Amino acid sequence: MNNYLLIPFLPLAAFLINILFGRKYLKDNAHWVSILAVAGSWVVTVITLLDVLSGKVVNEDIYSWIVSGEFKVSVGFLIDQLTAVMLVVVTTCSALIHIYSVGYMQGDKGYYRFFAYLSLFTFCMLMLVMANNFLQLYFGWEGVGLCSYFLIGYYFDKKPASDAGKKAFIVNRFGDFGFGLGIIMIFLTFGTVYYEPVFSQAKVFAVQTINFLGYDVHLMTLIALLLFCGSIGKSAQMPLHVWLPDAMEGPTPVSALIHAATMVTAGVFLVARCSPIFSLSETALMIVALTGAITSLFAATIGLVQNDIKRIIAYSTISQLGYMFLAAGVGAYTAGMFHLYTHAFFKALLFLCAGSVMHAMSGELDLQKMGGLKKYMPITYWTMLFASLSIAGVPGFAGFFSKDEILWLAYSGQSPVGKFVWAIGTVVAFLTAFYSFRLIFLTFHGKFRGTYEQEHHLHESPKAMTIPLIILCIGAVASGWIGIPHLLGGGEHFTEFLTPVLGHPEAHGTHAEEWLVMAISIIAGFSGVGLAALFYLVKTDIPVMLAQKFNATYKVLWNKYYVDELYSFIIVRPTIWTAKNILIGVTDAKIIEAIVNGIPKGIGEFSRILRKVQTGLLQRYAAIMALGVLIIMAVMLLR
Amino acid sequence: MVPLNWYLMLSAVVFMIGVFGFLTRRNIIIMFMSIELLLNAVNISLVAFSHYLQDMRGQILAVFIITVAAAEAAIGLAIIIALFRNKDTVHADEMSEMKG
Amino acid sequence: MTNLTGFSMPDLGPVMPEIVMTCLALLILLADLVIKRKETIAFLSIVSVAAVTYLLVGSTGITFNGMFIADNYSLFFKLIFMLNVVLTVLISVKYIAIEKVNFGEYYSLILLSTLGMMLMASAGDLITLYLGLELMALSTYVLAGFLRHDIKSNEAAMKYFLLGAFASAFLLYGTSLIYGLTGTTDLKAISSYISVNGLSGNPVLTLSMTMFAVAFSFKIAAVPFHMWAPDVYEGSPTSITAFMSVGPKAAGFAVLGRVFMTAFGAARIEWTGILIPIAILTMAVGNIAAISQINIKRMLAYSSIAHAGYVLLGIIAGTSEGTASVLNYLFIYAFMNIGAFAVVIMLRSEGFKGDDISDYEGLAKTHPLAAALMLVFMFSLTGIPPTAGFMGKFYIFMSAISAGYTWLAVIAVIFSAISAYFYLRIVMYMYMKEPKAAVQLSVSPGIALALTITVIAVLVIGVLPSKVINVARIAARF
Amino acid sequence: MLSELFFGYYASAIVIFSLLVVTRSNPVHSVMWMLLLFFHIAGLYLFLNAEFVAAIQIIVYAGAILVLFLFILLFLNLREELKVKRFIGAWPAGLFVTTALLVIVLSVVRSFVPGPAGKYSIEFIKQETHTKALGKLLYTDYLFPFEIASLVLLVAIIGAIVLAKRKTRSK
Repeated sequence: MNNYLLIPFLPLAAFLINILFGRKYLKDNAHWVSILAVAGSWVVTVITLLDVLSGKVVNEDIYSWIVSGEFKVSVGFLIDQLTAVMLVVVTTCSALIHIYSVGYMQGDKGYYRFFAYLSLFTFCMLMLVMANNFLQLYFGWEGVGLCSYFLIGYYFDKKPASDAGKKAFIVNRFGDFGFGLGIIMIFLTFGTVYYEPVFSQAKVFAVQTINFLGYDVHLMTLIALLLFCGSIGKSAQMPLHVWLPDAMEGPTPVSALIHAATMVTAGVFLVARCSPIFSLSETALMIVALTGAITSLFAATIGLVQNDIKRIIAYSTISQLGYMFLAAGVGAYTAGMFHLYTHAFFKALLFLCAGSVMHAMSGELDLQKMGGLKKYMPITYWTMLFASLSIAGVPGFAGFFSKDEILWLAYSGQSPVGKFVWAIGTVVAFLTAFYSFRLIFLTFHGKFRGTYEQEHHLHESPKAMTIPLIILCIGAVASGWIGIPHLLGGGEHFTEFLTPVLGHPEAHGTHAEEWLVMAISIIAGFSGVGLAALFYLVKTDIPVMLAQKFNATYKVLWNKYYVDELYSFIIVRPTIWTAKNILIGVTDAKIIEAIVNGIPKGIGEFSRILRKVQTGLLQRYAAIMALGVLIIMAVMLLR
Repeated sequence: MVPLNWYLMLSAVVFMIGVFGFLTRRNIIIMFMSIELLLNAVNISLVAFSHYLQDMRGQILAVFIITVAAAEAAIGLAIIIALFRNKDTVHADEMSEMKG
Repeated sequence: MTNLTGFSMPDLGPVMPEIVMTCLALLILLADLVIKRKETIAFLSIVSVAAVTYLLVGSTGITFNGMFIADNYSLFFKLIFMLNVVLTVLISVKYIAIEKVNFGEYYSLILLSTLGMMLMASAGDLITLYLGLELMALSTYVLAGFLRHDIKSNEAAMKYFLLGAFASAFLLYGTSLIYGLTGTTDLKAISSYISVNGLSGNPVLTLSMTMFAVAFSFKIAAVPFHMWAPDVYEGSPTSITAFMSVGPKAAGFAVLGRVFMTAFGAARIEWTGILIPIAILTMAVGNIAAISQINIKRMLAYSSIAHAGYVLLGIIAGTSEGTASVLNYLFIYAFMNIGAFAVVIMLRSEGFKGDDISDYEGLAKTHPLAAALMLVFMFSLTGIPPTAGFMGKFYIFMSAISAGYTWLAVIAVIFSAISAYFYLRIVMYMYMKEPKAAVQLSVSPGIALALTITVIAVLVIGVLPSKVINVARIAARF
Repeated sequence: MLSELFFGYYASAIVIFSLLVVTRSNPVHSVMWMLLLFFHIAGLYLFLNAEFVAAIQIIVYAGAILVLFLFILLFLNLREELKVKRFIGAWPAGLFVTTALLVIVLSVVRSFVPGPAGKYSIEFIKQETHTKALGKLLYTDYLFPFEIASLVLLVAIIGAIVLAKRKTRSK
């Protein structure tokens, strides 16, 4: 029995205790159970990390759930460097956000339920990252999806919340369908669902093609793309990104934990985990890189004009996730993981700060009604400022190192689309800096634009909330320091650490080029911050003027490129229209009635007939038995 | 020497007469007597087999069947008494309290 | 004594559990004269069962010239029977007091009936098989009619008795034919005679197998020999309904498995031809007829018919994996079905029948714990993971698929999807409707213990199934 | 030839009495025909060299079981019973099923080939006497089923008492 087993099962225990005894016994003390459990997980994670650092990699089955012939489902764990990174991210964020929730959710009537779900989520996420086979991965994958659904719709009496929950669930279904098919394809190809044999044999099938829907398809490309479907859904990439901004209807700690730091990065983790498969298919990698690049640009431009504080951060999340896929797509899995790791800290921090602001503003989300909060809530201000500096890529902060590594490897790598995605990435870096600081300036600087009651109510958040902010802030600043490039005299320890699992990314470029790329990204970052300062601190009339001048563009951005409307137009409305006009109007009682109502009705009718046969008469029963004997004998002897 | 098949046919005929009685009579007691006919039919064939196979097993089974028939009769008639106390009938087709 | 030369006392080791069971059953019958508190009698029966269980493990072997076989296969079934007795006794104590039939004979009859089942599971000879079956059946007839003042119970006993006797006449006819054909009643000897003389396909053999299939189908309540089941389940005392739905059914499968796999092993193609249509019909009729029931005991009767259909798939598969899945399923079924009946029994109180499905309306509001337990059992009977019922079905279907009966497994899956309709209807009634009248639960320590055991078993086996299936795999080797 | 005639008489008597048993409207008559039937079956057993079984047939069946039946018939209101219909409405269906079954079974057993002969030949039994041979087997080789049969009888006693005794409710 290994102590790493405590990592997932402590949160599971917390979930069970809370759900069973929460309502009656624990009530307002429910958080203790969950926090202790997650903190315990964190401690064990640190121990495990030390083990992994000393070179100990675990890959073992703990329990065989189903064994039937070749088919085997078991609970097994793979603790390698990649898992260790994810464990650190998940348990750290989860522990801090559990603590933060104590302050944020105080007095909520479903207090125990909230913590139960949060712990269950942590458990599922840990099962996902610790799995050593695809089925367990799938279990965790669906589990986090389910928890996300519960938590988005946590305020289920609010209609937008329950709608958002359903939207997230349905949109993810599209992606998961592909993911499920991918796992089936893997089982059919390799005869197993375990990582180790699959990845070691993947090369054998490197040039194999299969006939798929009448076309000869490269097998590894097919599998990789099917798996990527799952990633697109879970990590909210185009075109399945629409659920994430709506998911902000959930409580803010949920947004921070699930929809920024952990669950949404599962897609990136999947690509990294399956890197041996992805690496065998140039096409698949190219699609991953382009999807990431385009998504990140697209989401960043939308982020420019939004006014809802949480939605801006949500679009920023989508954009940064795109960055990670961009990195994976050019073969720089380690850089993608590095960004995932730093991003978890500063993005969770951003959300928690937003939550703190909301707390002070009594739930207000509109940027235009804030301003000048700096003096009322200094801790929130400073931590959020650091987070923004980090995401903007200001040198020295965590985000700078990870972003720079991605851009450099995209530029210098061998990917055919490398230069293109580098260009996009640089533009996005500029946009990111701009909208992040627009948020800061509009929120904390200038004059307060809200109502009098709101102004009167402004206050710093309680300790339970600010302490996690400060801790996360340290991460947002310092977490990048373990990956300082050789160029700046660092050791690139992060890359070295992950190399055994993900391989070493190749870079073909001179030092001069590397300096150049870095300089460009720094300039992009600073100019973004500067422009934001100009627009929102100095000449505050410019944005309004611009919005009027480029009204059309502004409108497109404000309406998020009309994607929701597009989906509504091409999917939802035609479905409803067809339902209304063709199905109900034309074929009404004839076909649909017959199929939709007919089958249950037919079964019900049959059931009633069977009831009539059962008359209660003894002779009838005996006669049916005798008839049965007769028929069996006749059939058996006459055939 | 009478062929074995004759006995078997006799047994089959008696068995089926018993089945007929069981399927068609209304009176539970007669139905029960039909069951006894079934058992006797089986006994005829068992004893016949025993004779022709020169093996005692068939007769032993026949003895056991008679024993069990006696036990069955005791229980069956007790059930009929219990039923008769609650419901003043011995007609099986008047007992359909439960159906469907 | 000279006449008995050559006779030596057979080895009594393997039959020790049965001997002890007999003695204890008789002892309890006598104790009833002395002890007035019936709870003590119930407790004594559980103690006896524990003693027998203790003896069971480790006493294996073949004795009485092969008439009695105590192997792993029979051992597994006997464990199911022991479980069945314990759970039934636990849920009976309060119930038979409410029904005012609190007699000590009740417990002796349960033990004697179980003894009959044990003899069936161990029968190596058609004669012992018949006698064991009759011992079980006669005791069960009496138990079904135990509510002597209740017309429904009388009627149930009547129907069960007459149809049961009718079915055992077929068993005897089949026995006599196979005896005439092979000159023996020993299962192994029959098997070797059939394969040596190439009798597979012989019309008399087919006729005989049909008769056996009929008699065993009657015991397991497979269509079209199931007609007794709904009426008898409804009319019998609820505790006995629970007992009957597990014990005699499992015993029926025990003999079905042993006779068809051992004695008729050489004629496999033929008997699968008999059992496949029976299995399909059983699943179809059981699941569909259950939909329109309004009495929960009747609904559970049809449900138990449907489950017999699933289990038949494991027999049809004919492999040792198939047999293992049958054992596994019956073990799981004992827990989930008796658990469901335990909830049904709780609703029965002085002056309130509580066996209509509409009595469950709003149970979640008035008695949330009882509703939650019922929910678990209904989920398990439907086969929703992570309950044990899912595991049972999974292994059955997998064994059918690997034996080449994919189409049968598909049919079974379709019917088990239909079954969700009536199981989840109970859940819906409990959770989504308003309570009509105040339902009084008659809780007793016995029922509480039985429910605890069953619900834990259902959940634990659902999450950690490999222990049970591995034991079943060992037991499946004849 | 004599044996065939002998068999012919018994067989036809058995069939006719069986038919009478299931068709008489007066249950007392049915029981009486059954008594005759049992005697004839016993005769057939004697013809098959099974004296002990024949004796059991008379003693247990005729002596015990039929008396039980007669006893139960005392409950009935015979006058009433004679007036009502004796068959269910759908009896032709029952007749059809039975006939079809009979045809199938007859066609199968017509060409029956029995298994190998054992050691209990007529001479062997004559030498040892039938009852002794059967008894010896019953108490040695078939000791186990014999014990089970005793339990079956015990259950019958308990069951009959439980179901039929006067006091119907506990406490």
